Amino acid sequence: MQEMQNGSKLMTASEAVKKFVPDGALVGLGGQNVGRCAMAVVHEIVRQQKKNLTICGCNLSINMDMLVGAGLVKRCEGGTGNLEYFGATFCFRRAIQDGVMEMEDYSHLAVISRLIAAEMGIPFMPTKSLLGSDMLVHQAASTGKKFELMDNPWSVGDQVVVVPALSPDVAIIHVQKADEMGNAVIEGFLAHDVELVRAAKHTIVSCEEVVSTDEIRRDAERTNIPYMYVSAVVEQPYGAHPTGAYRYYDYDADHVTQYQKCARAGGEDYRNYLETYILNSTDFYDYLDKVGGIKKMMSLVKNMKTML
Amino acid sequence: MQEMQNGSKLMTASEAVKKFVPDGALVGLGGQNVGRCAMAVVHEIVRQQKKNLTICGCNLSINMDMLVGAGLVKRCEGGTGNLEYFGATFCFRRAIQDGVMEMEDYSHLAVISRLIAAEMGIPFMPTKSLLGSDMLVHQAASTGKKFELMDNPWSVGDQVVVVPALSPDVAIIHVQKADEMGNAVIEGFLAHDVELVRAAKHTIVSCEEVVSTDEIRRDAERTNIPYMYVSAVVEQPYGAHPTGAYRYYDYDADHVTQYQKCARAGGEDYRNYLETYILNSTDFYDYLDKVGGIKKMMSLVKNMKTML
Amino acid sequence: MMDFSLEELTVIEGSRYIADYQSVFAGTGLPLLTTLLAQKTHAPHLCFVCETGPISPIVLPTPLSVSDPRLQHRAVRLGSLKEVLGCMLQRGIMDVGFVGGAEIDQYGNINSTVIGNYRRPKVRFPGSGGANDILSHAKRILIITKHEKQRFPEKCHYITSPGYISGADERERIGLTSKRPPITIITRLGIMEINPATGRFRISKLMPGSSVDKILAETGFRPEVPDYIEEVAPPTEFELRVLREEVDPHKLYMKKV
Amino acid sequence: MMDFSLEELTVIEGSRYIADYQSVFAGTGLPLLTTLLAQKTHAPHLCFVCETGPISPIVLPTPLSVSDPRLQHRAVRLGSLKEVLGCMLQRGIMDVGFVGGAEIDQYGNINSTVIGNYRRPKVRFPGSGGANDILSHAKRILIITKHEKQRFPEKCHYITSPGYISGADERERIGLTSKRPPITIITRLGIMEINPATGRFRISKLMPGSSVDKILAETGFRPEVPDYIEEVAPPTEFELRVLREEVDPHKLYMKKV
Repeated sequence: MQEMQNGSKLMTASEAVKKFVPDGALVGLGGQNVGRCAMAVVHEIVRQQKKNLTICGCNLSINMDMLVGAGLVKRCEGGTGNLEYFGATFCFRRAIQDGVMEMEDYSHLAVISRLIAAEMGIPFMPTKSLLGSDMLVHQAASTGKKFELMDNPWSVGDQVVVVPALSPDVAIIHVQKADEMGNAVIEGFLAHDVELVRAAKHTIVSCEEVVSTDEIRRDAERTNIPYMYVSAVVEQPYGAHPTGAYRYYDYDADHVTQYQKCARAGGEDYRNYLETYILNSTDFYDYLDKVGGIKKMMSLVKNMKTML
Repeated sequence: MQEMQNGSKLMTASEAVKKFVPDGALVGLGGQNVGRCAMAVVHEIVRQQKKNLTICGCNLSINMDMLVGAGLVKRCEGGTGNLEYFGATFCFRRAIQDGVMEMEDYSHLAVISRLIAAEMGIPFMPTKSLLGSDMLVHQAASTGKKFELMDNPWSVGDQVVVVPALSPDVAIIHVQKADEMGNAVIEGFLAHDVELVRAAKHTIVSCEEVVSTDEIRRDAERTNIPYMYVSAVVEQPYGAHPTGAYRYYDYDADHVTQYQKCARAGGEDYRNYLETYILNSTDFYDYLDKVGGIKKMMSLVKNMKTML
Repeated sequence: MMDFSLEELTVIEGSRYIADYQSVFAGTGLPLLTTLLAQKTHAPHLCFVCETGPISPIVLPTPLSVSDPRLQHRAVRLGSLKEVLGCMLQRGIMDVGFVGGAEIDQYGNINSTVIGNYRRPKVRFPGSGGANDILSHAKRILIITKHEKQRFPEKCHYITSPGYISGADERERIGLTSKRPPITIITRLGIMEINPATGRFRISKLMPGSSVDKILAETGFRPEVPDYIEEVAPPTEFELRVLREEVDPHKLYMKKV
Repeated sequence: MMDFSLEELTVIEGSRYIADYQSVFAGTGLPLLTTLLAQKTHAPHLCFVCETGPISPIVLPTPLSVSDPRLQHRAVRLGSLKEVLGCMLQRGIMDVGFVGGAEIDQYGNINSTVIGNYRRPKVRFPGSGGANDILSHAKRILIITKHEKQRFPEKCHYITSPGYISGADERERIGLTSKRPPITIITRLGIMEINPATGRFRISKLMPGSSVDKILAETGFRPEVPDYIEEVAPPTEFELRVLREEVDPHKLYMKKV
């Protein structure tokens, strides 16, 4: 586990990715669908071309799809690749159908169960999901022992599935507030983020704003993640764009739609997207300017405010 | 599980105990040591003389000791009976030594693990605690299968203990705020209360103040327990006395000391305590007047305020 | 008689399977509309939960995602996947769960994962998400879907989420939490429900203008056909008005069935 | 030379076993004083956690309970038993844990449960609490206790919390998370630490005025006695001042050793 460094963990996304996302890493992604995905850090991974990644999580969304589309992912392990109303995660779908990437399927609860095993320091966790499904029949070529059936010692004939602990090398999440020690506050739904972070060996937290540790200490019940799990804090306003951050800004349906158009088309269209918005952007502020700048961001903020 | 009644669950402690604490019940107690014990509801159980109870929890404190001292408990199941600086839980100690009550020992983490199994709807939970201890050697006479040793299927030779789900018939906790639907907000440490409630078949929540559901909805990240787990809401200011409620009032060290003196002495002294403060009190307000009334409560409130 | 579309009636009929005070697990799209319609008509106290963590929100029109802020609005609790999938669903206190899928077979098994070889599929779908968990643990399952022959095969290419697997007793035998949940499919042609005696679908109601023959023609497996099949009741004016004005005012979903 | 009591020196010596940036699990009483002294002297960044849930509080004098509001003051997180015992301790990221007990045997096993028959004990103690979890999972164990013969038997009547059980390799063999944690006992007579080669205690330091013979006379088991034993360094003026003025200003604990 990372050091209990109490000092500042503030750094740029570029530094955080250099330090904590090696080639071949098992990367856990927080957020879900169009909410609170750590896009600024994902962009940086694309810019630094980290290779042979395995991506894990429950719902794997545009954050995963972008890494897959950039050719950086050899394997996914999770519950679903899906953008709901906005369609499939097209790069994910294509990569699997083309045989260039593996997917290992679990249900969302089975993934959560695996994260709970890891956060609790136990080797496996029982679940009553998966029984009777083909997730217990088929598995990816590179997967070892995917599960084990066990008898319930307290009830003859009752069977449970046990699934192994899942401990990412690095978890990457986006939150609303963090201090420079790494204490983090999530607003709105939590999805699987808290378990993911506690399960991981390192965590990069990007945040809308850095607040003082005094502010954290004044409302300590609201701290979702205490600092000892966090290795890097990246301050990046609108850092989840085009996904949203509850109480801060709505998701950008226009840009998600634009991404999906390119992802569905693939080939030249998708390469253009990556080049225009990520590879040829110096940093995430540069990207934000390209996707509509302050005017666009203010409209997303305004949308959110009408919903509070 | 209890109905999803959205309507008001507000009732008196007397009604709540009548409805949800039958003789012979497995009762889970929230709070810890001198913090946030649901004393008003415990008093009511003593007044109604509910019998043959089994008490479970992690730290079993003055709340448990009072039920044991009143002769209502046949068995405890938990991590410890203990009041730290204020001494042992003397009724508990005496009842075990006299052979009139059973105790089944687990470590605190093993109890938490059992509650997690129950809240997650799985029959057991692995832990790496208990290994090498006599908690795996000795058990109470009425306990069935206490644990099972299992091999870790992912690592040859690695052993884990699995402990069975623990689902109390009723959990009894005290919180700072609740609405009449049963949504509850805990301030300060959580101890094992959230897992306990989600594991239980019914829950009685006593609270310092009933707030509107609108207030709950305005700050939904702060809701520790959503209403579907709650069967009864009891409004009782100072309802944890002589234990404390964070941000509301300090514990009453004088009264805890007085209780401990009686509990240590046992016999006549203890019966006098029960009669004076509980059996001959019409309700918890009556008790509060006897232990110092408004003046005493205000001093505990003031103590707390100097610490915020 | 009012004008209404069959799309509208599928949602309205679906809402009738939800009773007041029930807990309902739904994603976005038609399941959400159905849940909200029930809430705004006959089930004001239902508890809607969404897998990302919101519990009992006062939903704003119209969420496009389970992560949508419109689904988080004024929730009584903004929780986690663990709380919803573990501490409610697997815990056995979820009354109703909605699912969908690329294939739904005669036993109610659902495929939302692959067609073809698992490791090199012809078609890759999104995967389970919470669907396997819902089918495993919810007390009642509702499915609102298109009625197409290839969507209803005799046997799924891959079972993502278990219905009755291969017979009435199979769920109990393999140890699923909810032993014999009613599973109901609602389409523009009619309603099919699992016969608890066989674990197979039987036609239970016809939509206006539909017939047993039409259903059989558009269903890959052969559903059981009872002697008497009632017709789905038409929408009340109240149901239609609430659906159109309050539940999907921007017509984001109703055109898509 | 300053005036100081041996009680004060046990706490001061204990604090020297805690390094900066370490996570420390402690209850109230001397363990808490020791932790706070370390924090206010040489380990300003240590992370103190308390089993009820507070993480890194700015402790106010003087908590009497792990549920004390003085222990919750300005924490960075007010969490739960699960978070502290599960997600830190069993997770393997707790550097130091304090325990105590009615009996501590030659292998560092601890009894805080019963003397006599488990079902009808002669003496009943509080039970494990978090102690079994600390001994099972913390990377280093500290024990500050009275030095009395009956407290240090050859073999505990009941093992509540496992030390090295019956030998150097036993912890590893039975699968405990922390394989060979240093276990250190600090008393008014001296310091005993587990010899990792044997899993048994050996005397490592003498308190002022103590001797090997005094320790052997007051210890029920026979600790290993190395050739050279150093003396515990006396308190610095700084240590003493911080202990007296900041850590236990009301003298609630220091008189009790």
